[in-house]
Amino acid sequence: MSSRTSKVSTALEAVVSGIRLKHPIMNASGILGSNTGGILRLIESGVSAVVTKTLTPEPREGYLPPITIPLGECMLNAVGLANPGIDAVNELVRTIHGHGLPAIVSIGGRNAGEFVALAVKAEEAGADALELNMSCPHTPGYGVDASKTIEAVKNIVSGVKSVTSTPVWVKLGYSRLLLREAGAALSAGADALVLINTIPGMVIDVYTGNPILTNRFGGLSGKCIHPVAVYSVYMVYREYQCEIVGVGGVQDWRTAVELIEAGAKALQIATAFYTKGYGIVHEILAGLTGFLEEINAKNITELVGLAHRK
Amino acid sequence: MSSRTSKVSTALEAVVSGIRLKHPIMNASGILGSNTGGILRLIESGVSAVVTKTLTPEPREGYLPPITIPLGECMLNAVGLANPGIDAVNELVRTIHGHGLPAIVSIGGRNAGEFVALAVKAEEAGADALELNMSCPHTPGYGVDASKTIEAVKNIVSGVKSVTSTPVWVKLGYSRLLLREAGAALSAGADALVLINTIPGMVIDVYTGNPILTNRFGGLSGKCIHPVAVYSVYMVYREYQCEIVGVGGVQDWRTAVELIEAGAKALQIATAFYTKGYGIVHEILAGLTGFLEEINAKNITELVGLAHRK
Amino acid sequence: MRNTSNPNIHYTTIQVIENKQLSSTLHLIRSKIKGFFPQPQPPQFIMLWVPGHEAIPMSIAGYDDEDKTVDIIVKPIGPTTRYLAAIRKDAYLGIYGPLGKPLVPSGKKFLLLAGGSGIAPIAHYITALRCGKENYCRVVFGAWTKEEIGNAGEYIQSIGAEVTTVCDEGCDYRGTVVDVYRGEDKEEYDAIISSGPPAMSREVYKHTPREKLDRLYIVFETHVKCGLGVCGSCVIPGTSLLLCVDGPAFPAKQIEKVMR
Amino acid sequence: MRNTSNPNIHYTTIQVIENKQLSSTLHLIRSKIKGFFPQPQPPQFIMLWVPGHEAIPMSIAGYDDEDKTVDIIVKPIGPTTRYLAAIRKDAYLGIYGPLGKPLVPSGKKFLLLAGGSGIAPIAHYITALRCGKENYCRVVFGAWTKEEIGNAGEYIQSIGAEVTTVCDEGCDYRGTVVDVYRGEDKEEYDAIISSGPPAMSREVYKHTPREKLDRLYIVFETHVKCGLGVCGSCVIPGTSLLLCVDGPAFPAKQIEKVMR
Ligand SMILES: Cc1cc2nc3c(=O)[nH]c(=O)nc-3n(C[C@H](O)[C@H](O)[C@H](O)COP(=O)(O)OP(=O)(O)OC[C@H]3O[C@@H](n4cnc5c(N)ncnc54)[C@H](O)[C@@H]3O)c2cc1C
Ligand SMILES: Cc1cc2nc3c(=O)[nH]c(=O)nc-3n(C[C@H](O)[C@H](O)[C@H](O)COP(=O)(O)OP(=O)(O)OC[C@H]3O[C@@H](n4cnc5c(N)ncnc54)[C@H](O)[C@@H]3O)c2cc1C
Ligand SMILES: Cc1cc2nc3c(=O)[nH]c(=O)nc-3n(C[C@H](O)[C@H](O)[C@H](O)COP(=O)(O)O)c2cc1C
Ligand SMILES: Cc1cc2nc3c(=O)[nH]c(=O)nc-3n(C[C@H](O)[C@H](O)[C@H](O)COP(=O)(O)O)c2cc1C
Ligand code: FES
Ligand code: FES
Repeated sequence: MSSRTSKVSTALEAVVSGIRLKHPIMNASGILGSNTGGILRLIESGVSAVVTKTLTPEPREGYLPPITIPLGECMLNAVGLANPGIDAVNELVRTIHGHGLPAIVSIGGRNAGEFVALAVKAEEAGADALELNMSCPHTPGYGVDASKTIEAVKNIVSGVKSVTSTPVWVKLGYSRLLLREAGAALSAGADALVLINTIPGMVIDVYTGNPILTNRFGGLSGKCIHPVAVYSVYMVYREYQCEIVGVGGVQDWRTAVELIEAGAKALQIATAFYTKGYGIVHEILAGLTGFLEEINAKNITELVGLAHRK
Repeated sequence: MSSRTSKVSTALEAVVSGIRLKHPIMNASGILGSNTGGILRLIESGVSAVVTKTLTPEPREGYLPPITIPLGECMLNAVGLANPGIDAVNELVRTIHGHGLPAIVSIGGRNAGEFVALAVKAEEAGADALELNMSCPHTPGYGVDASKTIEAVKNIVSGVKSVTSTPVWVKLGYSRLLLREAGAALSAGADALVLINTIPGMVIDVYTGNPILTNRFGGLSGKCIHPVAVYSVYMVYREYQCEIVGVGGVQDWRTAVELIEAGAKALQIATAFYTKGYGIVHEILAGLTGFLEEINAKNITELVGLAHRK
Repeated sequence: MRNTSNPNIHYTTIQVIENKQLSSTLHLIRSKIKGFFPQPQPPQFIMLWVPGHEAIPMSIAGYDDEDKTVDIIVKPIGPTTRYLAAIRKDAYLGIYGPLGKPLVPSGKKFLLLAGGSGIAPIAHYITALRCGKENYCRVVFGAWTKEEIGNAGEYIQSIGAEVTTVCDEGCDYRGTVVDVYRGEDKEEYDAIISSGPPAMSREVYKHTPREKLDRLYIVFETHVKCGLGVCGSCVIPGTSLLLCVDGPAFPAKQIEKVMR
Repeated sequence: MRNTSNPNIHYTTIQVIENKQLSSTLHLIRSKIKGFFPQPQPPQFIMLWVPGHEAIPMSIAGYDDEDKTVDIIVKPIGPTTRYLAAIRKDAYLGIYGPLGKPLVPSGKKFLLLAGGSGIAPIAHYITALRCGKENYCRVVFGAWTKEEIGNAGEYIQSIGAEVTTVCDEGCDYRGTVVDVYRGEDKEEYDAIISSGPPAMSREVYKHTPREKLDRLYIVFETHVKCGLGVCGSCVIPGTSLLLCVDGPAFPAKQIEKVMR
C-alpha cells in the first residue's frame, strides 16, 4: 500500500461478498480498465478495487467515434463494449494484484454458455469477484439483450455459479423489471448486485438532424441518473436486504452517502472521473470522513440502509 | 386570438390527431391545469393548447408536502395526482375554450371501466382530445399500475375508443416495454402517443437518512430525462411512424427541435416552466422561428422525423 | 407579460442552533445551513421540511452569509408548527428555496406593519432595507395580547427599527395595527409594507388613500404546496397570479381583487 | 497527484465558412460556432464529428471569441480527413471540446518546431503566446516537399511569427526541422515546443541538451476515441498518462519513456 492510500481511516472499510475493501469507492466498469496504463491510472486515483472493462469472448473494436457525448455533469455513451477480449484478463488481474488491490473482472457474454466460459477464464486469472454485465443497453447481443427474460437471468447466474467459487456480482440496469430480475439473480446464487447501468438515451444534432453517436443511441450516465440509482438501490434493498454495490451519478460525498443510506455497501464511479477529474476518489473519501465525524458515526457501515429504518 | 399570439407565424403550425395548433408548444399535464387561475396563467404564457392536470373519478388531495424537490435543471415530484376530480372538467374546458384554445383533458383511472367513465364526462365537457395517463409512476393504482400488462393497455384504449369520437392520446413512460406498449395502444386505436412521463427516482437527505418526498420516491423530470425522451420518441416513431407528442426536458429551442426531429409533431413542457419561468413558451417560439429562417426551412413540419432520413 | 427568471433554488439540510421563545406564540429558530443556499431577499420564503412531518412554507426572517445561518419565526397553529416551536438544538430540518420574488422597495423612510407571525418577513426587511443604518424604519407590530408580543418588539428594535407595539392591553398602543395605521401620516413614508393576516392587510388597504396605493406592498398568504410554480395550489383567487412565484408580496394594486 | 479539474466541455454544431488550401496537403477550415464553446488554450483539441463519417481528434488552430469562429488545419491521410479536405462552405460539422490541458509556457522568446499537420496547434500557440506583439516567436516549419509547405509559411508569418521553412528542395532550408534545430542556440529561448510526427519529436528530444530539457514541450499523438478520459485508448505507452486529459502536450521530462 502506498503511503497515500494507507492514510484512509478504517472507519471507511467496506466488505462486499466477503471481499474486504479499504474504503467503499471503486471505479465502474468501462472507465479505463481495459489496459495496463488505464489500470495504473485508476490505482493512482485511490480506488479500493479495480473493476475491469467488460471483457467479451473475443476482442471488440466497439463503435467508431463519436462514442461519447459530454452533457454537462452527465454523459451519453455507446462505446460498444470495446475491449481486448477475455484473454487479456491475466495481464489485467496481474497488474491490479501487483498493487495489492482486489480485481473485479466484468464479463459479458451473449448467452449462458459464453458467460460460463468467461467466468472460468476470469477465475483462473485470479479474479476476486466476477461482475456479470447483464445491463449494457447499446450493444446488440450483449447486456440487456443477453438477459432479456427472467429465465435468461437465472440461467446465466446459475450457470456461472455452478462452475466457480469466486463471488458473483450481477450488474443490472433500472427498468420496471428490476425487482424481478434482482430476485431471479439472487435466487440463482448471486452474491451481490451492482445497480445501476446507464439508461438508454439519444442526442440529435439539430442542424444536421443526425443522432450524434455512431450507434445513434447510447446510455445516459452521471448526475442525470443519480436519483434513479438511489431509487433502484432503495427498492431492491427493501425487497431483498441483499448486498448491493451502488453506481450512478456518484460525484461527491453527498451522492455517495445517499446510495449508502439507500442500501449500498460499496460504490462505483464512472462519469465523475470525467466531470470531476481523477481527484474525485480522494475528494469523496475526505468528504465521507468529515461527514462521519460531523454526525458522530464510528464507521460507514452504520449508514448502510439507514433510509429504511422505521 | 390575442394580438400577441397572432404574431406567431404560420410556419410553426402543427396538427396532431386532426387538431390544429398555432404552434407546437403545450404545457404538460401536471403544470397548473387543475384550476381556473392556473389555466389562465398557462394561457398567458402562450401555449397553443392547454392540457389539464390528470383528472380522476374523485377529487384527490395527493401527498402531503414535500411533493417536489428542485434538482438544478431537473425536478423530482410525487404530487400524487392531486386534482379536483373529473366533475371539474366542465369548468376547466370552458375556461380554455373561452380563450379560443383546444382543451386536452388528461384522465387517469384505475382500470378500463374508470377510464371509460372519465372519457365520457370529458367528451361531454367538450374536450378536444383525451390524454390517457398510463404512466404516472408514483400513485398506487393509477398510471403504470393501471396499465401494468400489455392486455391492460389494450383494454383501456379500446374501451375508451369504443365510447368516444374524440381523439385519444395515450401517454406512456420510458421503459423496456415501451415499444410493445406503444404497439398495443396504437392497435387498440390510439390517435397519438404522448412520450414520455417522468422516470422513477429518489432523493435522500443525508443527515437524517430520510427520503425527502413524503411518498419516498417520485418521478424525475426536466433536463435529466431529455435524452431518454428523444430516444423514446425516436424508437417509437421508427417502429410505427405514428403521431407523437414529445415531452421530457424541453427547455429551449434546441431541445424542442431534437424531439421534433426524432419524430414528434408537437411538444409539451412541464419542468421548464419552473426552471426557465413562464416566458419559456415565447422564448422557444422565437428560437424556433429563428432556426427555421437560419436553415431556410418553410415550416416546422419539414423537421418532423428528420433524424430517420437515410 | 409577467416573467419569472431562471430560479436558483436549492435543497439543503439545516441544523438548529438555537430556539429562542420571543413571546407566548413566537419562536425564533436559528439554524446552520449544511449545504449551499443562495442569498435570499425579503419577502422570500422556504419550504421547510420537518422529517416525519410535513413541509410547510415559512418566511425567511434572517440570513447570515458569513455564519451560514438562516432564521425563521414560527407561530404554532397546527401539528407541524407546534412540533417546530418545541424543537431542540441540533435537530435536522430540510429546506428549499429561496422561493418567491424579491420585492424590496426603494426609499429612505419605511412603515412596516406586522401582525402575528407576519413579523417574520418584516425582520428580514429590516436588514435588507438597512434600517437604522442609512434608512429609517418604523414597525407597528400587533397581536391580541401582551403575551403574544412578548420580547418580539425588543428583538425587532435590536436589529434596527423603531417599534410601536399594539395589543388589547399593556402595549405601547391599545387596539390593532390598523388603528395605529389610521393615525399615521402616509405622506411621510416612501413605502408601506403590510404583513399579517389577510383581514389586517385588507383593513390596511382600505385605509390607504387612493393616491398613496402605489406605495403600499402586501405580503400575502395562500396555500403553498410546491413553492415552485407547478402545482397551482397557491393561485390568488380570481387572478392568474401564483403566490409562490409572483409573491408572496405584491404591490397593492396588483391584488386589488382580493383586497376588497 | 495529477488532477484534472472540472472540465467545461461542450458539444456544438459548427458551419464551414471557408476552406482554404494552404499547401498540397494542408487545408485551413474556418467555421462558425453555432452554439456555446468555451475559450480554448493551446494545445487543446476537439473531437470533430463529420456526420456520416467518424469523429476524429483535431487540434484547435485558431479561435475567435468575437466572431465565434474556430479554425482547424487538416492533412488528408484517410477517409475522414480526405472528406474534410474537400469540404465546402456551409457544411455542418459537430465538435466537442476544448479537450486536453492548456499548456502555455511563460517567457518572451519561443522556438516552435512544426512538422506537417503539427503546424495546427502551433498556429494556436502563436496567438496565445502573443507572438509579434509582446513576445518573439520563431517557427521552424518542415515537410517533405515545397508543395506540402505551400503558403502555410506565409500564413504563419501573417499571424505573428518569424518563419523558417524546411524541405527537400526550394524552402528556406534544405533538410529537416531537426537539422535546423541542431544549429539553434537553445540558450536563447525561454521555451521550445515541438509539434510533429513522433519520430521528429524524438529527434528533437535527442538533440536537446540535458540541462535544457525542462524548457522543451512536446505535443504528442496517440489514438484518441472519447477525448474525455474514460475509454483508455489514448494512454501513453508504458505510463499511466492519458493524452486526452494530461496532454496532448507534455513537458519533455514527463514522457521520457516514449522519447527514447
Ligand atoms: C409564504 C408563506 C410564508 C409563511 N411564513 C410563516 C412564518 O414565517 N411563520 C409562521 O409561523 N407561519 C408562516 N406561514 C404559515 C405556515 O405555513 C402555516 O402556519 C403552516 O403551514 C401550518 O402548518 P401546521 O401543520 O402547523 O398546521 P395545519 O394543521 O396544517 O394548518 C393550520 C392552519 O394553517 C393553514 N395552512 C396549512 N398549511 C398551509 C400552507 N401550506 N400555506 C398556507 N396556510 C396553510 C391551514 O389552512 C389551517 O388553517 C407562512 C405561509 C406562507 C404561505
Ligand atoms: C490530439 C490530436 C490532435 C490532432 N490534430 C490534428 C490536426 O490538427 N490536423 C490533422 O490533420 N490531424 C490531426 N490529428 C490526426 C488526425 O486525428 C488523424 O489524421 C485522423 O484521425 C485520421 O482519420 P482518417 O479517417 O482520415 O484516417 P484513418 O484511415 O482513420 O487513419 C489514418 C491514419 O491515422 C491514424 N489515426 C486514425 N485515427 C486516429 C485517432 N483517433 N487518433 C490518432 N491517430 C489516428 C491511423 O492509425 C492511421 O495511421 C490529431 C490527432 C490527435 C490525437
Ligand atoms: C464510457 C462508459 C463506458 C461504460 N462501459 C461499461 C462496461 O463496459 N460495462 C458495464 O457494465 N458498464 C459500463 N458503463 C456503465 C458504468 O459502469 C456505470 O454503470 C454507469 O455509467 C453509471 O455510473 P456513473 O453515473 O457513475 O457514470 C460504462 C459507462 C460509461 C460512461
Ligand atoms: C409537478 C409535476 C406534476 C406532474 N403531474 C402529471 C400528471 O398529473 N399527469 C401526467 O400525465 N403527467 C404529470 N407529470 C409529468 C409531466 O407531464 C411530464 O411528462 C414530465 O414532467 C416530463 O416533462 P418535463 O421534463 O418537461 O417536466 C407531472 C410532472 C411534474 C413535474
Ligand atoms: S405552491 Fe405550487 S404553484 Fe405555488
Ligand atoms: S481518448 Fe478515451 S481516455 Fe483518452
